[in-house]
Amino acid sequence: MPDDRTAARSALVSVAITGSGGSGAVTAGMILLEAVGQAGWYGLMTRSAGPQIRGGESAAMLRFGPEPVDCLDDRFDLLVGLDWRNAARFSDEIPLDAASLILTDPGAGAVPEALLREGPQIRALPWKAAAEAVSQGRLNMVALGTLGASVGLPLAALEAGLKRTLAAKGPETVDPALHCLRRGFDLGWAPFATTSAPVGGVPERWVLSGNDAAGLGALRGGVRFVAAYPITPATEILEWLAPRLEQLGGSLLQAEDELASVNMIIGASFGGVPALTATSGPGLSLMMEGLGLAVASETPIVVVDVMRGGPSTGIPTKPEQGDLDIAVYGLHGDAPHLVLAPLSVRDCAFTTQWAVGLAEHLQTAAIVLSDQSLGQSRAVTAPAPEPTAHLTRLRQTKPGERYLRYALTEYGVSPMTEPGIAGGMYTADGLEHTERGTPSSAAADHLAQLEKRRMKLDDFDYGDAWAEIRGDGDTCLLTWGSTAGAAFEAAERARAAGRPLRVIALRLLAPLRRRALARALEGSRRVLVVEQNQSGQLFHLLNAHRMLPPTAGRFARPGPLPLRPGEILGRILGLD
Amino acid sequence: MPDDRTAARSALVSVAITGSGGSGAVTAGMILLEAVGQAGWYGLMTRSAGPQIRGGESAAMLRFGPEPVDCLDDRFDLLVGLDWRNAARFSDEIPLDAASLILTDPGAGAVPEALLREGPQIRALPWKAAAEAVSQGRLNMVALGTLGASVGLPLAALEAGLKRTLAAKGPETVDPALHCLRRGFDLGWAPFATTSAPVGGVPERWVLSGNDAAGLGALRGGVRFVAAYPITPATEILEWLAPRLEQLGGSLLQAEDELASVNMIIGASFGGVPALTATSGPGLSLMMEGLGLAVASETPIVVVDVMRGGPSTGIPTKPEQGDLDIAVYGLHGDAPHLVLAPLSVRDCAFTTQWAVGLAEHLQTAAIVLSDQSLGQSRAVTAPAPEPTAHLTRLRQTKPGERYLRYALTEYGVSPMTEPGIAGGMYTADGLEHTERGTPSSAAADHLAQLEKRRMKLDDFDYGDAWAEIRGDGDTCLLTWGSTAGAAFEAAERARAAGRPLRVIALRLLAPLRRRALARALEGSRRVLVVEQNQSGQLFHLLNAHRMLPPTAGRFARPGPLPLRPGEILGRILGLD
Amino acid sequence: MATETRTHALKAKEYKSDIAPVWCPGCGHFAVLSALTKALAYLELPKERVALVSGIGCSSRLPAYLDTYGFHGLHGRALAVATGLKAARPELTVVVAGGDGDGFSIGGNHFLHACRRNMDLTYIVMDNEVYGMTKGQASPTTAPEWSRSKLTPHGPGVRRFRPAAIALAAGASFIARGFAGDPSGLTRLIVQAIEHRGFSFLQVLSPCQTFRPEQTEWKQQVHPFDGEPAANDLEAAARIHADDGMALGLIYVEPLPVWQPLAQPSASLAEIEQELSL
Amino acid sequence: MATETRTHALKAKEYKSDIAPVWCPGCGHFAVLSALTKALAYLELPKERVALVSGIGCSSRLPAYLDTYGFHGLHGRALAVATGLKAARPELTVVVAGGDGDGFSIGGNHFLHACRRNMDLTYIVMDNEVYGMTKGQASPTTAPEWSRSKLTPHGPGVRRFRPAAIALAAGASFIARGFAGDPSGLTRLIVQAIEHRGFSFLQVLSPCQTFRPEQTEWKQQVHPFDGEPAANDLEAAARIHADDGMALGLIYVEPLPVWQPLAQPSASLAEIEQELSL
Ligand SMILES: Cc1ncc(C[n+]2csc(CCOP(=O)(O)OP(=O)(O)O)c2C)c(N)n1
Ligand SMILES: Cc1ncc(C[n+]2csc(CCOP(=O)(O)OP(=O)(O)O)c2C)c(N)n1
Ligand code: SF4
Ligand code: SF4
Ligand SMILES: [Mg+2]
Ligand SMILES: [Mg+2]
Repeated sequence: MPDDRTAARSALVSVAITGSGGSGAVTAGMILLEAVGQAGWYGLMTRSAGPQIRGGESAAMLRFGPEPVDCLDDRFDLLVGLDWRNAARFSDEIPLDAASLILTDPGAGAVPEALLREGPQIRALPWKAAAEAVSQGRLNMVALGTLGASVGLPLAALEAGLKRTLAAKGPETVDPALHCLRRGFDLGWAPFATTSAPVGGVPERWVLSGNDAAGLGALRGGVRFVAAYPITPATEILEWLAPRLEQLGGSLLQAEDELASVNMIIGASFGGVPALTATSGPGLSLMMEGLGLAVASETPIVVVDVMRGGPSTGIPTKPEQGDLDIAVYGLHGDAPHLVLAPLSVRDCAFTTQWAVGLAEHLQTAAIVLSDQSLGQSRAVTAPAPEPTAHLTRLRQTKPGERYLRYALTEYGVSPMTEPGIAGGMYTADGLEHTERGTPSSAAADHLAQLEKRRMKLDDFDYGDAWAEIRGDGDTCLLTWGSTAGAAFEAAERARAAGRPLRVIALRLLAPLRRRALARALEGSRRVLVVEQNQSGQLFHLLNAHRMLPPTAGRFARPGPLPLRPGEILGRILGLD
Repeated sequence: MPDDRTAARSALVSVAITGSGGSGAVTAGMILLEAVGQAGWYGLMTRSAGPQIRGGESAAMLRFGPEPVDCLDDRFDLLVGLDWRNAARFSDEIPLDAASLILTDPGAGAVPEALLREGPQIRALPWKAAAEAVSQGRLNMVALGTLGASVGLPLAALEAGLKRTLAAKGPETVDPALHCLRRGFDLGWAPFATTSAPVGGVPERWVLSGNDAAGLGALRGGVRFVAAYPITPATEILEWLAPRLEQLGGSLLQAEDELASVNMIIGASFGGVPALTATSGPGLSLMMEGLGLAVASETPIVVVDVMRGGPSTGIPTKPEQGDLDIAVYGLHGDAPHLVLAPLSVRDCAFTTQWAVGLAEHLQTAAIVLSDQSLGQSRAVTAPAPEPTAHLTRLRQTKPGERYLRYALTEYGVSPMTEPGIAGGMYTADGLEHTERGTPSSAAADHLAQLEKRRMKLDDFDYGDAWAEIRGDGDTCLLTWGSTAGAAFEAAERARAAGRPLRVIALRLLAPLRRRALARALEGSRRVLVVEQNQSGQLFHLLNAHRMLPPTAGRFARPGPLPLRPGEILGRILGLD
Repeated sequence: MATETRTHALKAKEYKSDIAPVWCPGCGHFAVLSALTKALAYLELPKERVALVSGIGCSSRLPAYLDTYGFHGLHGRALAVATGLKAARPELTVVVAGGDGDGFSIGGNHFLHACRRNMDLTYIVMDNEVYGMTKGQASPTTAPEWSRSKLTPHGPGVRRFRPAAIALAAGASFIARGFAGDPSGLTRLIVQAIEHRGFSFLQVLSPCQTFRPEQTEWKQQVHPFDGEPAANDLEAAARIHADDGMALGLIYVEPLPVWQPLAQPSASLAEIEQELSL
Repeated sequence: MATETRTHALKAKEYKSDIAPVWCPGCGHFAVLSALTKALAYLELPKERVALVSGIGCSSRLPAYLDTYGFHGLHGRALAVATGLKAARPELTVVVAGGDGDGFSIGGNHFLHACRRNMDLTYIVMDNEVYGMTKGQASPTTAPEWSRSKLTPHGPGVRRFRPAAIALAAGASFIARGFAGDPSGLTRLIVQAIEHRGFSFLQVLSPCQTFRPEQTEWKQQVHPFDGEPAANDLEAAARIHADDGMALGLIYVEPLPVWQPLAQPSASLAEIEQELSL
């Protein structure tokens, strides 16, 4: 994935739509995102809601334009208020300034003070009247039309987006919505239409959430069995996978709890079928014993942890990168395994697929650390790439006279049979064992098997995908997972301001690549570790392995608010 | 606990007794240990057994004499073989050399080759005949008599030890055993009787295992409720506590699993009663979610983890210090809590009591990392000391108008009410919350509560007990938990050989005491981190916090064999 | 200063806190909250001697809405927290509340063992046959053919969990079913459940407006149980076997041995330490 | 080269591995191992198509003693491992084995849900009313007054877990009880359990010589069940109610819907990717 982006992000527009329960703010955002894709642009949409399950206020926040978008901006150009009940709660999430514009219908009442602090402009629009003029008309669709026009989207793209999004609801819904959309469009003008249509026709665009992408990565990696227990914000991975696994001849089983789900995928994988589960912090905690069993019995499994605010039940609907510690260190005993983190919505596909391949090939457990801000955001992107190496399980289909399941091989990986293969019978065990798998408490067996399990991971050649590295210069941002988007953009801005900057975004967090990282850091005088948690988990992890220069600093800030490029830029500028 | 030991350990004797199932090797060892206490000496006994639940071979390994004993020696002076079936499996655990002596009855058959490698002497004794001469006589008691005489124990001490140990079995057992003991004693002579009786009468001695001591620490700390699920090697803590809790008006509840036990103690503690559970690695894994709840809801609890070989089911009956990582880092989200480790069998009392006090006072979860080598070893010691500060829960018994359970106080600890106190009603929550406890996803509440939970632990004054520090010099051993005994002794030997050496044995592993450790390390040029695991968990933990000089090295070696002083000494000598 | 809450009998609404529920309009859980406050008022229980313990789910949000002590713990573990609390503080009135997912799926093992242990707890499960909080997946009580969750697009395909039958087999000594749409009947059952000495299990049909809107029909489908509550387990089994899942009332109650810790203060710590001494 | 194990029908002992059991002399689990090999031989199952899944405990050591595939997993999670294996590889014969602690205490939730799900698994619980491996604590099936564990010096004080009653309430479609002291009866029950399509639950009274030596008396106490196996759950409930816990034989068997994954290959990965495209 070469870095072919320009440094100029000025062609991107940021808009937010808010409204109380039932006002259709999120639907309008979804349609807008589809329209962005129809226009051949790129885009990102995140959403936010109050604590209510239904009927609470909600907000859709989008950023889009002719270049790939991997994070929200520091500020918003446009805020569309469908109504203002409780909208004040979004004031932290939707920063406005004097250059921002609020669009609203005067009938929606007064804009909350909290949103007006930095003096944005307000423009009143007769949406209510326009909606009422259409039978079954809805204000959100009128507002969407105006918004679309304001950002320079062609009406055709908006119409196509609307039809795709609302298709399932039938013409009773679609037709009046289209009417409203057009009326709203006619109310619009184009203050933010700096973006231009792609030259040479519309390129292929995907619209998907990070959770969808993780599901795709699982399928591409060969996963054909999933067992899981619902949990926010991971459930959509399962929802996306359930019907599709079936279409591919696999299956998804809703388990009674996470203890069951992790052990179920261990069973399926023992049966020869690549298997995965998805969860979030509380569920991951419950899976730690199972993960240890997968490591000790050398049964490949993948757990996708879509992180949310922690600790404990924490803040289920908000992002935080707080589970790195548990993912890396949370198994009892010495239990080497894999930890990976996707770097963008689209990268959820690549990273999950790679995780499946690595787990299968290295016969171990892999944890993929996605988070709410990737999983539940939707993006318009180019199609997701795949890892170059096709990694699969080393199978033994013709075992010899005396098959040794845990044979001490040169690279530590022992060819694996599976039920059905005659002569390959063995008992997988979480007790320490001999090469054959027989329980043993002998020091020699323990040392040999511990070393085998360490070596097969440490000595493997992971290639280039361990990190995304962009830019150069003697200042370096080191980051991981979802924070990469904001870090990359902060670096672009720094560069644009004449300050060269390097970004290393780690995709592989365990085992860490000592030599590759040292190479990537060569020549950097200042290192700043950027992440979204309280304690600086990556910072400590890298220090633990003495992989950071002693002067490296950290910028660790917990959720629930996203890390924004400007915030990171500020830290960089403050480095001297 | 000042260091008043002499450097001369030569007055200590090491003996082992082996035999197949039913031969009574362990019983003989237990009696010997009691006799050691009766004589006013100190002693340590560990045991080892084959995989069988019953009927397998077993070994008792002892070291004793006029000075405190906190680890086994590198070699054994005496090996008593009651019979030799499968005794070869103990050859790693019972190193013999040319100065060692094997005592056995010729009728027991040939001594296994594996035990003879280093050329120990063998002395044949007519135990069988002597036992057969006594009606209901048993060979192990005859052998014990000979052994006792050989090490210079007074017959009276042996007799008293025998009576105490076998009392419950009644005179049918005790009388013939005494006969045998005396006959064996008469067969003895005193090649190892270099030890001398204490001057000025027999001082007070306790005989207890580390698991007993942990139980005592719990009671001393005020624990009056325990819920737990049996697991090797932690079960004896529960067995010791069950009747005694009841005697003190508390209770122990055998839970259906570890998920239940950790949540049960949270409930009891919420009710105002200090509460604890004990487990080992697999159970600890299952408790991680509950530990996070205790942290987030600020409910004091203590979990004693008696570590065993890992990962997964691992080696249940053998020691390893493999759970430091999970104990420190195994909670999802940012969840600061306490981790402590006892430094000897006797110290299990002190450290557990301190853990209870700290957890109560700081309203958080504490994990105590004992291990099989402490928990299941028995020691003859001086009475166990108590922490100097009496730490208790900050209670609010007269709440004011509007009680704020999670009030942001100066030190981060908020006074706590409990059911029954009028006006103090609140709902404890694992969701992020306001000061009052109401769920909140607002950034300000999250930051404030995260910071409160961090600060109350980081800024507390833990006093001197965070580590045991002995010796001086520019070379320093840094260690933790059960390995401390061997490290201290290695240092004594180095000093005796003219090489000054400092040992810092950490009792408090989270939060680490940065300043105190820096002070303790001042002037040390060479630092070696010593621990019994594969990956060097303490080494990495200290590096994570940049608390080690860049040249610090590590000596990490996994179980199941204990780390021995000579092994550590070898590393020290190899340091230049 | 509020050190004494009870100079007069409290009204039901005085047991409510001032926190607004996050529940959807029309959610059955509102009725459970309200019936519970009425029951507490009827029983004249001092607020500070009541503790409400829950897990995670829409239903499990209940404790914060009461002005009593509360513990909003982990998904599935409410009974364990409550067991520890009751063992440590037997004089408290401990009520446990949660959902069908919380209690019968992830919490199933604690349900079994709490029934067996028969401690003096009251357990209210607000059964809406769905996971409300996570937006509409099948729970153990969901019909096998209910196919509106994307996770189980053909329906869960598994026979429904039968809470009363399991509770009986496991050893609960009080089993009842209430309905959110029958507030006074529900209040009465909660009173009885709290008054019962032993583990009282009360399943409450509590419709989920959002993910199971068809449950508004429950109003038409519920009916009282025929006859008297069973007083032994054989009768209870027969009643439960004949049950269509929509019958309301007390199903079974029997005085059975209640587990409680045997605190017998008989020694001092010093005496215990003495045992260690030679 | 051993790529084909089956040119002739195998003898029972050919299903045994060469690993010596760690069990105590006289342990009931030996008889279960032996009956299982006989059943496999009788059914002429190719070794490589059989998988034995277990948890942790003396009983759970069983898989390694068979020359089939095996998984010795975590304490209490055997049914989950087996469920995943069977869902992924429906053509295998999957037998689950473990103890009363493993299955009814820590594993209780999976037991409930495995019964409900009614997958085609055979579950053998070697019940010795004690935790053998951890040296003699009370299990859920231990009598309330058994006071020989130091953990529960007055006895657990809780009514016994009734495995058959729970299995029935939860939805198992095959329930039987065997005895280690009746090897041929046990072999027959294992054969029936494996042949049954659905979840077969077989409780085996399997004495623990070491921690429950009094169980040698079971030989005198067991007796066959009266009458024919129940064919519906009402009859089954009556049989189980009358049961003294010592009756041997098939208690209940009924063909009930079996959960199995609905694999309907109908699209390629490329087609699925196409859906993501605008
Ligand atoms: C360990 C864990 N797993 C999963 C979840 C996610 N989760 C929260 S509530 C819930 C189900 C709630 O359903 P129910 O108990 O029926 O309550 P309802 O919302 O229907 O009232 C789930 C699966 C969690 N919080 N913790
Ligand atoms: C999570 C966990 N908790 C506890 C244990 C300790 N443990 C091992 S076996 C066992 C009980 C075994 O009893 P049972 O299942 O009845 O088998 P038996 O030994 O009696 O055949 C326990 C508690 C464990 N291995 N893992
Ligand atoms: S989702 Fe259902 S259960 Fe949850 S609050 Fe809304 S109506 Fe009630
Ligand atoms: S302890 Fe009991 S169950 Fe375990 S092997 Fe020995 S006799 Fe069998
Ligand atoms: Mg529900
Ligand atoms: Mg058992």
